[in-house]
Amino acid sequence: MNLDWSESQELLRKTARDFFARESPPAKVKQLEKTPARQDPDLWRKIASLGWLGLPFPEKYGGANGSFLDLVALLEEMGRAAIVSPFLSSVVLSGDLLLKAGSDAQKERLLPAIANGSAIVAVALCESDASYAPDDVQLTANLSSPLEGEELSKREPSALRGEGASVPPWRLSGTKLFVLDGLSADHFIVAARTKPGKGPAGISLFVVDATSPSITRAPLASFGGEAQAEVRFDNVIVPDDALLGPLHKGWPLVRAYLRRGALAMCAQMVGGAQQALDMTVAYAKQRIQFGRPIGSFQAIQHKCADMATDVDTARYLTYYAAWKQDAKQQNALEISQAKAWLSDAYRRVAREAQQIHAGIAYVDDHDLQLYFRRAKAGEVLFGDADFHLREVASLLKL
Amino acid sequence: MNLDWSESQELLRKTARDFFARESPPAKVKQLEKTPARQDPDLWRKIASLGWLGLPFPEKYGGANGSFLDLVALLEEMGRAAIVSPFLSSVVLSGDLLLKAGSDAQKERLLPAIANGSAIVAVALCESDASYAPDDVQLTANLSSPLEGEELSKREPSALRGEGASVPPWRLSGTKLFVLDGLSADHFIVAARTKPGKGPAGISLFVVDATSPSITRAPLASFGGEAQAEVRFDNVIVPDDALLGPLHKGWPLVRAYLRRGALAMCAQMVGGAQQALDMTVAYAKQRIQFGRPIGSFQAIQHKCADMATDVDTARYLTYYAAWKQDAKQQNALEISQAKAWLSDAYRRVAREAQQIHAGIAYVDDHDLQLYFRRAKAGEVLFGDADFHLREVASLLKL
Amino acid sequence: MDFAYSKQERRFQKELHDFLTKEVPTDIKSRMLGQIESESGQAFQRDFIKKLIEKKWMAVSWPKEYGGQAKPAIEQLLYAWELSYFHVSPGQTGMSVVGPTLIHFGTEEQKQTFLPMIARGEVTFCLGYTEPNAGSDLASLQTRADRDGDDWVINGQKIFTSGADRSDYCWLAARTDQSVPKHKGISMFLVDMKTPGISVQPLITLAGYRTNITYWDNVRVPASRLVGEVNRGWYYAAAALDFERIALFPWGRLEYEFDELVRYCKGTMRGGKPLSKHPEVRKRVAALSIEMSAMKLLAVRAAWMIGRNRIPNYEASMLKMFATEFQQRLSNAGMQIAGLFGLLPDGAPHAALDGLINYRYRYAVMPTFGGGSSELMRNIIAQRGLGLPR
Amino acid sequence: MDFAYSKQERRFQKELHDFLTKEVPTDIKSRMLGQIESESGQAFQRDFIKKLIEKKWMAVSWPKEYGGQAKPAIEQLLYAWELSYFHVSPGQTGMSVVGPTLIHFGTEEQKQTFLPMIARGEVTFCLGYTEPNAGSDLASLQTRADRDGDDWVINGQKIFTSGADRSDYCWLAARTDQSVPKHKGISMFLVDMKTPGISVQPLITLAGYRTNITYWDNVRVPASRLVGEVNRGWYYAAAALDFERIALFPWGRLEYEFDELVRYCKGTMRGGKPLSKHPEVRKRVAALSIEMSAMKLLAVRAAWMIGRNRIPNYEASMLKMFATEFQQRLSNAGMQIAGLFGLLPDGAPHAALDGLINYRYRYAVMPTFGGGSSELMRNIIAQRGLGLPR
Repeated sequence: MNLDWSESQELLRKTARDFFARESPPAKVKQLEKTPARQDPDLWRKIASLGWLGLPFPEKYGGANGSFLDLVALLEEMGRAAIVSPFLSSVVLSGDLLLKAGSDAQKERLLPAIANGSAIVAVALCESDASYAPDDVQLTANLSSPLEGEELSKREPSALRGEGASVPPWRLSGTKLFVLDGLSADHFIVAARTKPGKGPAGISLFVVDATSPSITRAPLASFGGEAQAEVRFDNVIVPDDALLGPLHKGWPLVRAYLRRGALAMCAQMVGGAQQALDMTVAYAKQRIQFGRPIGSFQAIQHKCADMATDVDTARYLTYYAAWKQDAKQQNALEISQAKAWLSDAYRRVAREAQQIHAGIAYVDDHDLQLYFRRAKAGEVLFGDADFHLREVASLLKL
Repeated sequence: MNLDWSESQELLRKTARDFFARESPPAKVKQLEKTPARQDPDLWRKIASLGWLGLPFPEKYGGANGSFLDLVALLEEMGRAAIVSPFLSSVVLSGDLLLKAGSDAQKERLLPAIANGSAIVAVALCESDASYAPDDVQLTANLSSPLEGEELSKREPSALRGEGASVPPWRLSGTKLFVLDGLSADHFIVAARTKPGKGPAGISLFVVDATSPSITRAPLASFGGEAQAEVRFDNVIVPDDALLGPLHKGWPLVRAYLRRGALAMCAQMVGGAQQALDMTVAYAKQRIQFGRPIGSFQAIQHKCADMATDVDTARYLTYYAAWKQDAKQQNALEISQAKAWLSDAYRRVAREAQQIHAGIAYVDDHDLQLYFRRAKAGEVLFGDADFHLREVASLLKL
Repeated sequence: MDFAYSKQERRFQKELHDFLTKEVPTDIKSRMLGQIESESGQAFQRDFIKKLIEKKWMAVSWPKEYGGQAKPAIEQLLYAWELSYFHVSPGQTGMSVVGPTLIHFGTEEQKQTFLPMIARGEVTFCLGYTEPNAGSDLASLQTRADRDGDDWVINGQKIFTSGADRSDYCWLAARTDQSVPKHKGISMFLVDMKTPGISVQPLITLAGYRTNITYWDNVRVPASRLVGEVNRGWYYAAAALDFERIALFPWGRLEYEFDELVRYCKGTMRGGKPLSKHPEVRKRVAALSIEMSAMKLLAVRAAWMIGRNRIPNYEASMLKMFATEFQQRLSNAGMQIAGLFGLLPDGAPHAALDGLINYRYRYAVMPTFGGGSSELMRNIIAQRGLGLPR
Repeated sequence: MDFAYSKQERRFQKELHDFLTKEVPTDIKSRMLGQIESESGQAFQRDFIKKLIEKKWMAVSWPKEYGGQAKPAIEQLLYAWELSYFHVSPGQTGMSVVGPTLIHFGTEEQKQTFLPMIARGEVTFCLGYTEPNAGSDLASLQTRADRDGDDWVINGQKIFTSGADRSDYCWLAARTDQSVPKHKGISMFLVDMKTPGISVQPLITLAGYRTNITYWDNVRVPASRLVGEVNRGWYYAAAALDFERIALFPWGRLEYEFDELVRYCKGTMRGGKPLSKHPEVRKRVAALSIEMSAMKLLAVRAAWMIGRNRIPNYEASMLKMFATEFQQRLSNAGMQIAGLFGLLPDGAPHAALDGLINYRYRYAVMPTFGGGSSELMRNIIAQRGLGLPR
């Protein structure tokens, strides 16, 4: 048992905190939020130069072979600084999907590029329901029209027929919503229906060049600050080797993606909640009303105590789930517990932070609003409390 | 618009408060709770002599023709004094079922007896699920075995065949749980299945003599203080004229009973919550810790403010639903709103009252415990918050 | 006990409702987001005031001798409720704060100068109360007014002076006596916003609308514009605040938000069925409906007390606290029901209820501290209402 | 960061678990309701202590020279957790309060007299802290001890002296100096409960078990039974309380209650399907499972800090507050799930989980004020933990 960070993790935390304070102060974050793509190439290059974009990748792909807890350390500081970047999408999630399911060629092509910052990869999952349920995946991936006399049943893609065989490319049609970092992405990992229907069967993943002229992208200006986009695929032709992972059986990968995304969000949210608490405590100590610091009023003290309890419980639920990940233990339950808790806890913390700051933080450019808005977005992204409570109930075998 | 009680209602409230303070002080209530039947014949006689047992009945049945708000005034004082009596069962609910659905003979036989206190009538509804759902009614009422050669289909009861025809009696078999005032009752109104199955169809009500030797009763010592009983009907023979209301179509009467019970509970709960608040405020003013009355601490003040808000909102939700009842307006929505709110609000008030009283009220014979326990029982009786929230959603046509 | 509205009240309510349904276009209703602070919203409000004046509905609460309708408190509540349901609240500060205070405490000259203008909607006011170091502790305000000949000279800084950029006058609290305990040395002024020395700096809020910081640099105000008596300003402000909390807070907006949320739940498919058929959504909306009813009843109680000349003290605070906290729960529930679509503000494609849900979530942050924080309201309920010791 | 238990910790946990599963009969488990205070429960506990002594598991936390096992903090936590899961908590006051305090602060004679007896389970203690007018404000206690020759003479009244009727000694806080600020004049005594002048009056609690009022009328205690130094009692009590809050609070009981509730939900049909298939129940139980995990992690953190010789200050208070409030939410959820069946206490036919649910609901009232109220815990978190000013 050891609840301390390792020395190298402490160094990473400190480096990250100093770096973000210097390179991505709140004023800059707020400026960035006003741009459509919400991506700062300059900041991204600097992050890349620190080696963080390959943190979780094996060394052979230009990575640092870091643990999930290393990622947590970094994500927490990102959440604390409320930075806006495609780190989660590209490094934590797309990178992991490629590592898990990519062919050697896919990995060699994309992972080093992600790690050196030259490629941003984003996942396109949600559609009109935006519910993270398999039924929401309705974008179709069809094989190109059959050659004369050819039977469709023979037109299995090479993944099923062995390497080298060539088949006509896939055609993707549909609209994805809430594609995180969808405007800055160079590639998409797209969840598509390779068999029509509902439910988890028949869903496959494809790696798609985001610059295809048949792709249209538009920002969805989430008030949470994260870079959301609507992405239309209008009969986008992708080659057969774009298939990522098994044909028709991509949903388990999506589930893994959602879980990893939820846990990574938790780490960011812990950092953000801690920052909102720290700002509030500092304010309550210096703000004088009725001749006393407002932090001396019992009502304020008790609110702060509850906020601290939310932060501490959220922190350890997150660390525990992350530790299990590194220990290669089943942690779906712990992830859903942490995310369900944080979805509410961060919002509670941010809400009380606003109440204690009162008017001064109701001004649009007050730094606290970053956290108020991040808390609400974090609550919903990768499954809200209700979603994860249902998961918990199932995992408890209720 | 007038939110004051009328002069006569004010008189009723004051009379009731003085009467219960004198005749049913907390010490006496707690003694009564320790007896199996939880009914004090002496107190009952005194209440009868005040005319309150006929309060809602027409004058011709020995009643006072009171409004529902009159009842609310009285029930609120009963809740404030936390008295234990079959008033709710016998007067408010059974009396109303008889008025609504009883034959002239049934009304003439029972209502004056209820009003003068010589008969106590209790409703036997719940069974093994205790869920207030129609499926929970499984006690069977069968017509006695057919005569030789007689077809069952011809054996309709007189209610269907016109007056005067005679048929063999009904036989009731099954077990009822949570029969309020089941031990002190002289008669039961029993919900039974006259057609086997589930759902609301095929349920009929019967008025049954509680002293039948085929009826076995045992107390269910609810910690809430109310007089619950298990009542077994072992092939109890009841005459054809025991049928109350329409054959097979008794469920609407049960629904009306549940709604009226819920609203009457609300009135009692408002009185109890107010009393718990009053006790707590009084205690917080006189209890000194750290050299000050604890009521001067902001944490205590804010708890008390929340309690007062719970009480006031509960009070007006209840009065509004009751007023609509008297105004002959649909009030199913308002009743379910009030009961869902009170189920939580009274418990919150009682819980904070305990926390502010701390140790002293954790002693079993402290008066506050009456309210702590009543609050929990009241929460569940006649539908808990979840039950009534479902009702509200349906009534809002969601 | 009788919760029924009188025939006259019902008639007034119906008349209002019919008028508003006719006069307030649906597209304004559905796009009311921050409109009150927007240019187009302002233009609409100005036009709308003329129609209200035609209907003699501008100064419903005022005595007839000042151009009012002398409507009883319940009708005032109905008026405020209906107007706020339709998101029109013309001349709020003038009607609800300045007017009533002048009627009760103003000099004859002030009444004659200002009341007819207010009643005709010809003049707008901003409130100059809060300062950077005087929020909940308003009595510690430091903006000072020093007597100089026939004038008062005002120096200081105010914050959250909403509407300062487009108001004709400021209803300003300033310290006129430094030597007495803090709430005893405050006076209230009617300051023409064109007076030299006033500068206005915008502050954009979380909800997107504009408020201001105002700087007061040797602003000269004639002595005749000191309201009522010198050093009595604190009592005037307190009286106005009590009044404002009850009748004219825009609680009708919450009902509109609730109704729109219900419409959204019924009309939005999720997982193959309307949101309103999801058990979690049903439960949440049902619970909100109860709080909605409770809030209305608290509002009715306060108005009824005023109508009976009973002074609601803790009852007004309870209403304010409950309604504003309910508004947060309501808007939060809306966000939770809308999911990712709730993250999108007004103007973004796919925004839930055209961004209403998102706007309200951001807006609802403010009322629990603006106009008396929930913490202060709880202090008042405990001390004034329950008699707990300070 | 590493949440794994060491091999040794896991072995200890497994050994404990196997032992307890074998030694604690199911019917005690299922009928543990208030057993700790009942005759049969007491008899079981006495027998059980002998078995613990055989296993050398009685004084796991103490230094070896005092008959202990000197187990590290994490193993102490596992020990407390497992034992409380099985509802056996032998000699809690002696082991967790008296023993450690004597080890740190007692005189040599006190250590030699008491520690072996405690370690062998031969002596029981009650806590004499709270007085009718000294609850949260414990330092205002008025029971006095006056020096008279070689004795101290004690006069006063204590309340909530649980176990006073069957304990050998009272661990008594009394005022030995009236002239200094209140927490500076308190000393701690070991008082033989057979000493003349002590009378014990039962108080039955809401949960059904007995506690007591004790009256102290010229009770003579030899000076050698004043613990450590005179007037240092407040610091001893505070140190003991911090210790007690962490390791030996019976948090395992909550896990047992949660597990039993899950069993109830899975095994109880309602509306034609198990309760655990009702969406509302699933959501509620899932939420409880999260709080359960959070509580465990807070407990692990506190124990781990102690193991690293870091003193948990606000962390212990946070654990105590969170766990006791969770216990109320847990027992309340149990009652809500059980519905009418939850109203029935131990012994009533049809009682949910044989009355466990009802018992726990009544019991859970107490821990949020007993042993330091939630209000005090929040003060501590805010002031000691976050550095907010007093």
